[in-house]
Amino acid sequence: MNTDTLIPKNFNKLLIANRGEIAMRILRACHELGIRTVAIFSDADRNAMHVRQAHEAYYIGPPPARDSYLLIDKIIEVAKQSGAEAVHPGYGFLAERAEFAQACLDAGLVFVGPPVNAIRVMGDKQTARQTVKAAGVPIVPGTEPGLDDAALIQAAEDIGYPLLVKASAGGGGKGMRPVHKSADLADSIAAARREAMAAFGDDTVYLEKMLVGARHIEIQLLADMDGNIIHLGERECSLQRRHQKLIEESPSYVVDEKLRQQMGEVAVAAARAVDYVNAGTIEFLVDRDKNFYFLEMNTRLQVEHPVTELVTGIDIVQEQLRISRGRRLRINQADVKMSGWAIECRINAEDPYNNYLPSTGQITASRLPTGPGVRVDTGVFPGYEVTPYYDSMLSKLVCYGETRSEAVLRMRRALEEYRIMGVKTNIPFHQHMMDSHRFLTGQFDTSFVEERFSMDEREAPHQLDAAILATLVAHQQGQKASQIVAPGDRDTSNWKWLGRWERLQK
Amino acid sequence: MNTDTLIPKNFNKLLIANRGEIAMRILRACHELGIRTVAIFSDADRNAMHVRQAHEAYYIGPPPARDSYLLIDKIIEVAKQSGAEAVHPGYGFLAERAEFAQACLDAGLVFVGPPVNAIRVMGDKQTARQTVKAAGVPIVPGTEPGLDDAALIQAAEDIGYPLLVKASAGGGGKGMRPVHKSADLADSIAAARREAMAAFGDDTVYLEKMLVGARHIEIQLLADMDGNIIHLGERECSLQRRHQKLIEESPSYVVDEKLRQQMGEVAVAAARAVDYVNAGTIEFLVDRDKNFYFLEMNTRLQVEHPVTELVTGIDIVQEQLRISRGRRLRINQADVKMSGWAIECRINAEDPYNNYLPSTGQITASRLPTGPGVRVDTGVFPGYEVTPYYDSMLSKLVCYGETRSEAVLRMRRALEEYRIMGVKTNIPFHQHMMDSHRFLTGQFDTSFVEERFSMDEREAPHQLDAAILATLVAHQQGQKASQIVAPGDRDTSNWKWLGRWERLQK
Amino acid sequence: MKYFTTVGDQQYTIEIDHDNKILVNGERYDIDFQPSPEGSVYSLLLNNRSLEGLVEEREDTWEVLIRGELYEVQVQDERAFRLAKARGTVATVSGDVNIISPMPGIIVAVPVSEGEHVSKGDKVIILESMKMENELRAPRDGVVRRVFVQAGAGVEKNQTLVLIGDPDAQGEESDEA
Amino acid sequence: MKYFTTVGDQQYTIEIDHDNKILVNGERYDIDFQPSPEGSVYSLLLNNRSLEGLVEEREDTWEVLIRGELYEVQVQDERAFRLAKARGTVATVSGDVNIISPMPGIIVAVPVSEGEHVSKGDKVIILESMKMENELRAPRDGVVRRVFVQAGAGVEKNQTLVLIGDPDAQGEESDEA
Repeated sequence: MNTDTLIPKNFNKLLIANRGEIAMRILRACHELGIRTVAIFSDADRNAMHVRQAHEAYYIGPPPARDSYLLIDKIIEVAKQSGAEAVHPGYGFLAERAEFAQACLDAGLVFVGPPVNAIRVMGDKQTARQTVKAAGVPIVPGTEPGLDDAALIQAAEDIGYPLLVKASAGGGGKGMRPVHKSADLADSIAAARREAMAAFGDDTVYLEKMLVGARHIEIQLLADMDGNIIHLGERECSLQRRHQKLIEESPSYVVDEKLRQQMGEVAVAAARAVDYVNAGTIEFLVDRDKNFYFLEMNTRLQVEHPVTELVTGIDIVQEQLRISRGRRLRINQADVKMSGWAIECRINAEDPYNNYLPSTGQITASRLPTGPGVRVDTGVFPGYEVTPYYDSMLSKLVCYGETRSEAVLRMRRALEEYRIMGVKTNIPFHQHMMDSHRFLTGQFDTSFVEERFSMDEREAPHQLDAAILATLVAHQQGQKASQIVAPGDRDTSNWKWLGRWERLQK
Repeated sequence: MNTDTLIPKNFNKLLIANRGEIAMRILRACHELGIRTVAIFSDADRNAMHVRQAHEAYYIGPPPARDSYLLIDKIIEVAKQSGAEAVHPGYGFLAERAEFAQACLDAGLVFVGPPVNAIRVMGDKQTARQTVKAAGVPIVPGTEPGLDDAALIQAAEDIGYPLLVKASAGGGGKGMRPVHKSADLADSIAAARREAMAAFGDDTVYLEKMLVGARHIEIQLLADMDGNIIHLGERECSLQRRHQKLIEESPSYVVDEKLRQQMGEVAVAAARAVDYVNAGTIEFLVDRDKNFYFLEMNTRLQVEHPVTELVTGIDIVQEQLRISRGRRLRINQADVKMSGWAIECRINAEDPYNNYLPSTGQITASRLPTGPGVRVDTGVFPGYEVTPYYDSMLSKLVCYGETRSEAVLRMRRALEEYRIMGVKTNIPFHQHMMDSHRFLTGQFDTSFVEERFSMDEREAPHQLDAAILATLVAHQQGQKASQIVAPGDRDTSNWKWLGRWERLQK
Repeated sequence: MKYFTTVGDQQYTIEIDHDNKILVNGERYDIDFQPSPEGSVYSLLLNNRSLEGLVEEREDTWEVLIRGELYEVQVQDERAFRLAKARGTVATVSGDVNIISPMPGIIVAVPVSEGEHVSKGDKVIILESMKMENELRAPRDGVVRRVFVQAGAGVEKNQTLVLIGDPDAQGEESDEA
Repeated sequence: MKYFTTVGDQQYTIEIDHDNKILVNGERYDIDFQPSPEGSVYSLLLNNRSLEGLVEEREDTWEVLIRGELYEVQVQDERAFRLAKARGTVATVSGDVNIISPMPGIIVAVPVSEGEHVSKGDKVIILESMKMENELRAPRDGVVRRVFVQAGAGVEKNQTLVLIGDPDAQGEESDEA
């Protein structure tokens, strides 16, 4: 096996090479396993939750990621300085950079992730396609590697429209452009190259047929160093906007036990083709006839891993840490049981009523929903500043139910309870989706959000109530203000400090 | 069947005859099922979370429960005024008062609970013992009903010491006194009678043998109106102080599949003996040889129901509502699967370092732990006033793990994350317990907390850190104060409002 | 006191006369209004119906968050309402519109040029921020009067990027609209 | 500035000289100390070790909550420390002790009477509150000098219930101890 780049070691201190909710997620798993944590932070994150809750924290640079969270040498230096024995990259940033995994190994640090070679092969989308195709995995029709613009435009005629321009180094929808007619192709290739260069420093792109009406369904894998690979069933992530996932669920409405088994076996074969170790995900497109095609492999933890955790009861991040410590998987495929249903809504700082424009500013209030069947993963708190430097996801709201409809009803309840103020959020988008007949009946594909879902139809139901509340507050503040003229009236300055005022009312 | 006192009806509006975390728990279940909620509140609770989140709220009287939450006529009147069609009593207050269930029925309201007769029979602990004994259920040796002090003192000689004086109408440890030698018996009977009279308006007491080294293990039941009764496995609640449960878990360390089945069958038989309907719990004592004895039946939702929800995936409160709507149970005994392990810590406002004295005051900060496998049920928020009128439980912190040790490790993590300030809490007690070797190895019984667990051994590990933090804050506030003399320096008043200050630093 | 309160296209007349009563468009309600000790949370019992909302003032607008939805509310007392009416500034929708940057970022492209006619929904600016290209679109039909930025420029939050004028108005007089 | 800081039976000397350095019992540490926008939360990096605590001042004591544990901390600057030392009020443990009510409630029983000797841990008051009977116990050996309440009385929070004096001191002079 080509896993000689992994050093199993029973590490007790780990550096988290990330920020935000995923840094908190990793930190919690570490603390639960008795592993001490080392956080890193940019100037924008001195007050971040992961910095305050880690055992140690080191400053690494200015807010832009290229000056801090993407600095491989600096992060390795901090790891050595702090005495960390392992590094968890989270997702995004350096998670799928083979050179970072290599740098960890060179420094004698355990990289909590797959072997360097697996990252490298799967990181280049075109090489990945060739590799899994050779292992018998069905792939979406598309171009061969290394074509220039002219050759791509030529090849597009054979593939046919609609098609996708995709960055070879891409991921998370960056450097990806749908093209519906040949007239738009050249512009889209240019845009994709520009975005790919900015995001990944590599502007190689390729074309892939766009499967109309297809659903995005992925298989979660766990693989240990002894070559045991199991899958934890599927997640459906079809609800996307501009290739950014918004809502994920497990299981999928359209996957039955037989299809799950087939997709699981193919996913395991794809992973085996690169001698995969640790947690990873094979993304598939599933067409209306339930044919499925390999899309790409994510050689890291996924944002949406919690839905799988809720239906299988398995803690994927703890499993990652165990695997990297050299332990064999404790369970085999037959032990994996899915029960109930879990849905995740990504709560983003963006305005669903205004073309989903990102929203920045200080969070003035944040109260998380809680109670039965609700999980929130977040790094946000009252006073947190949403900056333009990092992505707009504030939290992941995950709900569990015995059935899909119970999970949906619980999600509605949790969305109503969730309060974030100071920036606009996409909570109304999720509320509208949870009310949507097509969502409830599972009738959607990857184009649903962009093409057949509109917030214009939504009637925000509390206009009168909002008017009354605002008027009462304005009235009360006006009354307060008019009292300020009275000298020595100390209470006016305590307007927001209700304790005293309230007592006067009683 | 004697369930003619239950009216099945597909109600759509429900009055919650309770407050605090359990009112929130019921409210959430209702909202998830599309049932509108009516809250009631005393003067102490105008700002309570259940009042603010319910669809409607009605004032019912002054803070003492006897003037508000125990006023049967007033509550029925509010139910009728609001158009509520059903009433959920929660636990405590009126939950086990047969006359309240009867009053609901008389007013044409669905009582979300068992038939009046079942409450009445099980509510009198002595009648309950006779009834289940007749159904073949083993009971703890004790006195017959209706003895006076002299007869009780006489009977004690036969039973032997140690023994318990228990209020016939009791529950939750109220009106209960352990007696270790005959010299203390008369005083203990007097104290138990006094407490029972104050709490239940009935000073009947009886004696029961105290089983040394026994564990408190209870079986959760669900029963529908068609006579289907299933059990959801056991909960172990041995960790108690003065008969108040502090930590509960499911499954129990000492119950194997065979014992679970036996206890489950006996529990179902006990429930059947009173034609039980809805959720209920049979409490048992289990001795060192795994003999089990009926202790009492709680004819209501239990505080500790969440641990069962986490290991079975079943939402017990939603099941209660479905049953009361006349639905058949959706599952049978074979469908009930327990998987993983759940532990609940009751977070109380009390000082574990000072004889667990209750602590009152305003909550100045409350941040709940979150992330994977953590559930918090609470009605507390920053600004909440802990009053002496109601019990001292602030919240229930419940953690799930694939194994018991994973649940314990997660609980440690969650307890560290939990921040409540303004009152003292028993979080250090729970932390100390989670570190205790005997707890970790399951070596405990109902006397463990009181007799073999001491907080004196605990070394609070952060004294130096606390000293440094306090000194830095004091220093900074002193510096600020000395700057106030500078006229026109507006920022000093914004000391706590970091936003601006922080920006200056950048 | 009498207030004229606007939410979206709805306007309400709200009179607050006594402590425990209000009139909404003439209809009387019992109220029990309580700020909560939790920051900007307010609780209102309106004929026993329980409403909870977060209310914050932001640039002369009241933002109200109720059950996940954010409402922007204008509250004017009688005097302010009459003054505004006299000035004709109640609910303006015509005139010039500035396209402003909703966040700091870098201008990727400006697909329009000065003098060009645009329709509602046309792309006017492509702004890179939060690792995404974001499209700013024309809020209504009009003519591009000014373009203040060019591709590659860094911009601050709330910076004016493009001015779109009324297609019928004359160029330089649009300030008075 | 130099501070004398006491937590339980530990005393520390803490010197804050520069913005980014402190001396604790003579040992030097790099610090990065930040109040958080979240209420009374403070974050400290102490030679890169991350400490988070809630710090609140309550009746001349600093309450510090760290990882679930609440610490009561006394902070005195040099002047206050010397004054206190001169007055002899640093860390007193002898003298009279008042048993005060930790919460409002009703006195169920007073198992002691004036003049009676009590040992540390003896029940002194039984107070009903929060639906439970709570036992207040003697914090040390002594003599009951005064009983201010009787069974059945309602009491407020912080009300003095019983005065326990030094067993060796003379009765009426104990006020000076």
